[in-house]
This record gives sequence, C-alpha cells and structure tokens, in this order.
Amino acid sequence: MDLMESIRNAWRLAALFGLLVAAAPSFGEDAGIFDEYRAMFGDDNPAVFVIDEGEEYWFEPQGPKNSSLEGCDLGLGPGVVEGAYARLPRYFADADMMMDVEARLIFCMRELQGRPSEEIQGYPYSMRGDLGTELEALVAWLADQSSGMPIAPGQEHAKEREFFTLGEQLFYYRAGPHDFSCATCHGQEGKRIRLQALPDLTSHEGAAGAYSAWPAYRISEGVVRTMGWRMRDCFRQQRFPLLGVGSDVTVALQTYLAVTAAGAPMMAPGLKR
Amino acid sequence: MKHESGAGIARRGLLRMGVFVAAVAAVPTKLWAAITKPSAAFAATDMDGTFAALGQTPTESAGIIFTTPDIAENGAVVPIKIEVDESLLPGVRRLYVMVEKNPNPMAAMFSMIEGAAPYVETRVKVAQTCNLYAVAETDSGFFMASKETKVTLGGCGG
Amino acid sequence: MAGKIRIRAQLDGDTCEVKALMRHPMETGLRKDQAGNAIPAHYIEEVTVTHNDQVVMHSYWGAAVSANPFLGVRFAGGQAGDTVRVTWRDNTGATDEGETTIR
Amino acid sequence: MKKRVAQLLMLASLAGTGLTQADTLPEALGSSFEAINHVDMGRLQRDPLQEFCSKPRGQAGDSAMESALRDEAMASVVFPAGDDFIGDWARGAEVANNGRGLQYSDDPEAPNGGNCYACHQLDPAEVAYGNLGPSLTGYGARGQSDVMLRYTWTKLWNTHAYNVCSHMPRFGALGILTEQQLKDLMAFLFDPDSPVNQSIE
Repeated sequence: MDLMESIRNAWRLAALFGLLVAAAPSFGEDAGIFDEYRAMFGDDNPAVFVIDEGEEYWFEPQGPKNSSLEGCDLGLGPGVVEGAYARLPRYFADADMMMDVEARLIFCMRELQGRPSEEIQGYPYSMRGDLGTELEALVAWLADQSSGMPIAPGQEHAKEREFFTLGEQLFYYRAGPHDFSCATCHGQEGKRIRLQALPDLTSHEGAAGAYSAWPAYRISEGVVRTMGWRMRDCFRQQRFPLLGVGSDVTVALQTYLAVTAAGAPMMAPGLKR
Repeated sequence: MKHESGAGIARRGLLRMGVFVAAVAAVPTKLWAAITKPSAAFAATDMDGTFAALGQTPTESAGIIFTTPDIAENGAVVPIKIEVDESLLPGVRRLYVMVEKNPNPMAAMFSMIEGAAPYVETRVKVAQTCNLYAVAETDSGFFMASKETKVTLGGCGG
Repeated sequence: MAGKIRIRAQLDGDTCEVKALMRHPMETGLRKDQAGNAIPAHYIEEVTVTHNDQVVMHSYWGAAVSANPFLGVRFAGGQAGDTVRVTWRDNTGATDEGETTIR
Repeated sequence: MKKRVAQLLMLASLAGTGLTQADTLPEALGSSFEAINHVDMGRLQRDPLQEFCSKPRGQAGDSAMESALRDEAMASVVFPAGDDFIGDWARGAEVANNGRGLQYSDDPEAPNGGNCYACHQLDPAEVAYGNLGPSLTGYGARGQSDVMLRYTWTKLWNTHAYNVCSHMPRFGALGILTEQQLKDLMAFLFDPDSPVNQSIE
C-alpha cells in the first residue's frame, strides 16, 4: 500500500503544479490522415495483372475432362460473365444451393472439368510468397466483368431470403474467447480499429462501400484478396476456427451484405491497405 | 476487358501464377553492361556505410523536391517521388532512394541517360518509421533531401 | 511479345511521362512462409527504359522496391507514335519487357 | 460441451457431402467452420452472456436476464491478493500494444496481448489508436482511490459487471490475460510515470 500512497502523492503534486495531461489530439473517423498516402497511388492498381490472369484461367482447358470454364453458368446462363458477379450470391437450382462466386466456381470446376473440390478448397487463397491463386484471379476477372453494375443479389427464392436472415443472425453472433461478433467492429458508424476505418455494415452506405470494393488488391500483401478471404480473415481475428471457402456461413453473410448494399455499383477490384 | 482469341490462347497454357514464365526479351547486352552496379552501396547496412560506399556524405540541397507521405498506412508499399529544381541543382546524372532503417538502406539507383529528366516515382518498403533519403549525384558531388515517414501498425494488430 | 509490364507513355508539352507497372513478387529473402521456411530472395535488379531503342533511363534496384513495382520517369524528345519500352532483369536471371507507343 | 461439438461435427460431415444445405444457425456454423491448430469447434459455443448479447441491434433483451448477467459478472471478479493492483507500466505498455493471442495464426506458447490500442487511445504519442472505446489518455487523473482501482480492475476482468453487452473482451474472466498482465495494465493506466499520463507538445 506504500506504493499506492506514493502514487497518489505524486498525482497531488502533479495537479498542484498544473502538469496534468492536456487533452490529446484526436483524429475523427479516418480524418483523412491517409489521404496523401492513398492519393499517391493514383490509378495504378496491380490488380490489372490478376484480372488478365483470371481471364486466361477461364478459357484454359483443365482437369480430367480437359475442359474450360466457358460453359459455367454463374446465374445468367452458361458462359455469361458480364454482370454475373453483381447478381451473387443466389440460389442455383442445379445444385439446390445458395452459392457465392467462390462456391459456384468450385462447383463448375467439379462439374465441367472433373476437378475435385478439395483441389481448390485446400489452397484457395494466396499464402506468403505467392503472387496469386487461380480462384483469386478468376474472382478478380469476374468482378471486373461486373464493374459499374448495380449490386443485385437474388431475393426471390425462399432459400435466398432464408440466407439473408441467417446472415443477419450470424452478423450478431458473439462467441469465442474475446466475445466478438461481426457487429462488434462493424455495427456502428464512424469507428476505426487502430487507424483503419471500420465500415458500418448494417447501413446501406457502409455495406455498399465495403461490398462493392472486394475483391481488392491488398497493398500490404501484394495480392488480390476476395470477399471470401475477407470473411475468413475477420473470423480468424474474431478467434473463431477456420471458415470454409464457399461455406454456408460465408454465403449467408455475403447475402446479408449484398442485400444491404443492393443498388450501389460494383467498383472492384479495388485497392486496399 | 474482353476476351481476345488467337495469340492469347497459346500462352494461356504456359501461365501459372507463382512461376515466372518470363518473356525472353531480346535485350541488347550493352544495356546491362553500360553501368556498373554499386554493389557495396546496396550491401551497406546503415546510412553511414551507404554514403561511405558512394564515396561521399551528400550535402543538403533545396534543389531536390522529395515527396513521401508523412504517414503510411502500410510499410510494404510507400510511394515516393523525386523531382529536381534544375535552377538550383543542375547536371543531375543519378538519383538514389534510401530508407534509413531498412536492413539495407539503398533501395534503388536511377541513371539518367539520353534526355531523361531528373525525375523518378516508385514505391518502396519501409520496415519502420524512419527517414527516407533522396540523393542526387552531379559532376560536383552528392546532394540530398530527407523526410520522415511514419509507418503505422495496421488493423487488428495480429 | 506479351510481357507482364503495363506501360503508359503520354506527352505533356515536350516531356514524355512514362508510368510502368511490373508483375514481380520482390521477395527480400528475409521472409518466412507459413511453414517457417525462408522464402528465397527474388527481386528485379535492373530496369531500363528505352525510347525508340535509345536507353533513356537505367536503374539498379534492391529488394526494398515494393512487390509488383511501379516506376515513373520522364524524358524529353519523344513524339506521339514513338516506341517506349521497359525491360527488367531479376536476380534469378529472368527478364521481361513491355512496350507501348507515346500518346 | 464435448457432446455438442460432436453433434456439430456430425452435421459438418453431412454438409460436406454436398447433399444438403444448412437451414439453421447451428447447422451453418457446424458445416462452415473447421478446427485448426489450437482452435477447436468449441469456440463456436456461446455461454448465456454471449447468447444474450447476440441480439440484432434494436432488439431489447429481457431486463431480468440482463440484471442476472450483470450480477453474475460482478460475482466473477477475482481481486488480487492484498489489493495489490499496480504492476510495471512498461510491461503494461507491451500488453496494450500486442494484438496477438488465441487466433489460429498465433503461437499458443507466446503471451496473449490486450490489443488495447485497437479500440482506445492511451499513450498520446501513439497515433495508431482506435475509437471503438473511449480515450484513456490521462486516465490516472480520473483518481487513484481504492474505489477507482477496484472499478478499473473490474472493467478489465469482466466489463459486463458495469455494462452488459459491452464490446470489450472479458480479459480476466475468460483468462485472456494473466493476473500479472492485468496488474501491469493497471500500472500503465494509473502510474504517473506511465506515458498514458504524460502530455505531449
């Protein structure tokens, strides 16, 4: 208790001499502190290479069936890629499932090319030292094929509406040793973690800004990251187990986000921290 | 970006990310041999060593306009721009970029040859908050400008 | 020759502004992969910019240049329609080049 | 809990066949996540507090339940022996700055961090701080009484004792930080020599 007493005395002294801490400077949301940094990048987004690579993968015959993905139906008919990304996630009758772009691509690789799903699911996203994966490249190209088009996920089929509700429940699901849910960081306006602005994903503006910008070239990692990766890595930081690619949780959350963002134009691939 | 047929398809089979299928460029060998790499300067591990390897500690010059962000969102990619006011600093033959606290401060050396302006823009890695240096070499020696860039800890910190 | 370099060359008065984006991992050799093994150094060491086959800028790089490097340079004497070429060689000996015409 | 995990895993294996798609939250969780490294599927199980705090925004919870949870949180707090609250502020600064711990990408042998800067301003010289929580810069000036010390310890141990469904982790109650780390954080907040309590020009 002697220590406590001396600390209190020190404080009284400090107060006497008027040395108490002045209000420290405080940034607003992002307060534009990275504006200068971001402006220096201009339009030079290395995602352009990845978009080209994605296009090459789409047309490249692969797998036991030595077939390309040209016949893949992303929801607008076999081979229609323009605008397809903006309409996902959606219900696919041929699979009787709700799918996001990654789940659909894996489905098409299995059905059209005869490639086992594990081939992609086991190594979907770049690891350190990689320049990119096939899945990232395909998603980048497909997103680019929807650039400028309004986000319009399916909500007609019962399963589509069910997944919106499921996504909303998941968004608020608090668990793990840190008690985190998506809403912990993304449920209020004007917040940041360290210096990174956190979009309020429950609002149309916040969801639109976030959903429309993924996939994105992530300058910290030098690779294009997808929305599926964004979800997986958020859950890692939530201290949850590993989120599966194209899994029900990722599809449901993306449905919740896309519906909340509906109407806003796609602007991907963007450029992210 | 629409799909093209023809030549594009032929190279599709060759492409695999992570493996560089470099175009075998017909580069005249004289291009590579014209200027010797200052290997000692690239291998130096601090600023003093880097300057020593170049042969001189540069003098500050207002003629070098060095733009870097005050604060970088990520140290992996920090944009830099070097311009030279030739009325203050004429005859620049080379520009160098150095990052004080990187394992090897020397990041790049640019030689201006036929008609090139003393101007360069690139992006460099900055391991931690420190000074960045823009160095110009002229017939009368080495000159420099420096600027601190803060590198922040990102996101959730893990 | 379809290399993986994106180049733009634009006239601004007498000056030609060249901007190039290159596809390269620029590994320092100091990083480890997920399994804890060192990722070998792999970086562009030498870059040249030529204007109608005349070298205008030559550079040596270390691994501190960022992944998927960006380079902006300026030179005088360019005319619309002239060829600008960017060439690199990395520490493994691989090379790539790309070219465009001045607009 | 083991039984529940087994149930989840069974659902996961069903979903893995691609023959079915989840209709409910537990099914979706079970089929979508997998254990990795030291992080198991038990992480997805909610305790009563987590379940109570998972309501979409705007939905009011049962107020009797809320006060029961608050009382339970208050009762969970373990105070240090001899009310010896204050450790080493320099070590506390490290805990505040460290964002790692309990992620599947983290070394389970390394100490966990408190990641305080993710949400709070502390040392005024550190510009990279978040604003999910209030600024704690100059915290020591809020008072040094036993009441203040016990209040702050309680907030760190189990924030829900004062604010049910606060966003802050239960650093003591869920064992994220050790008692010594919590004492060091207390010193970081209260010690007049701590950077938290210095002004900057």
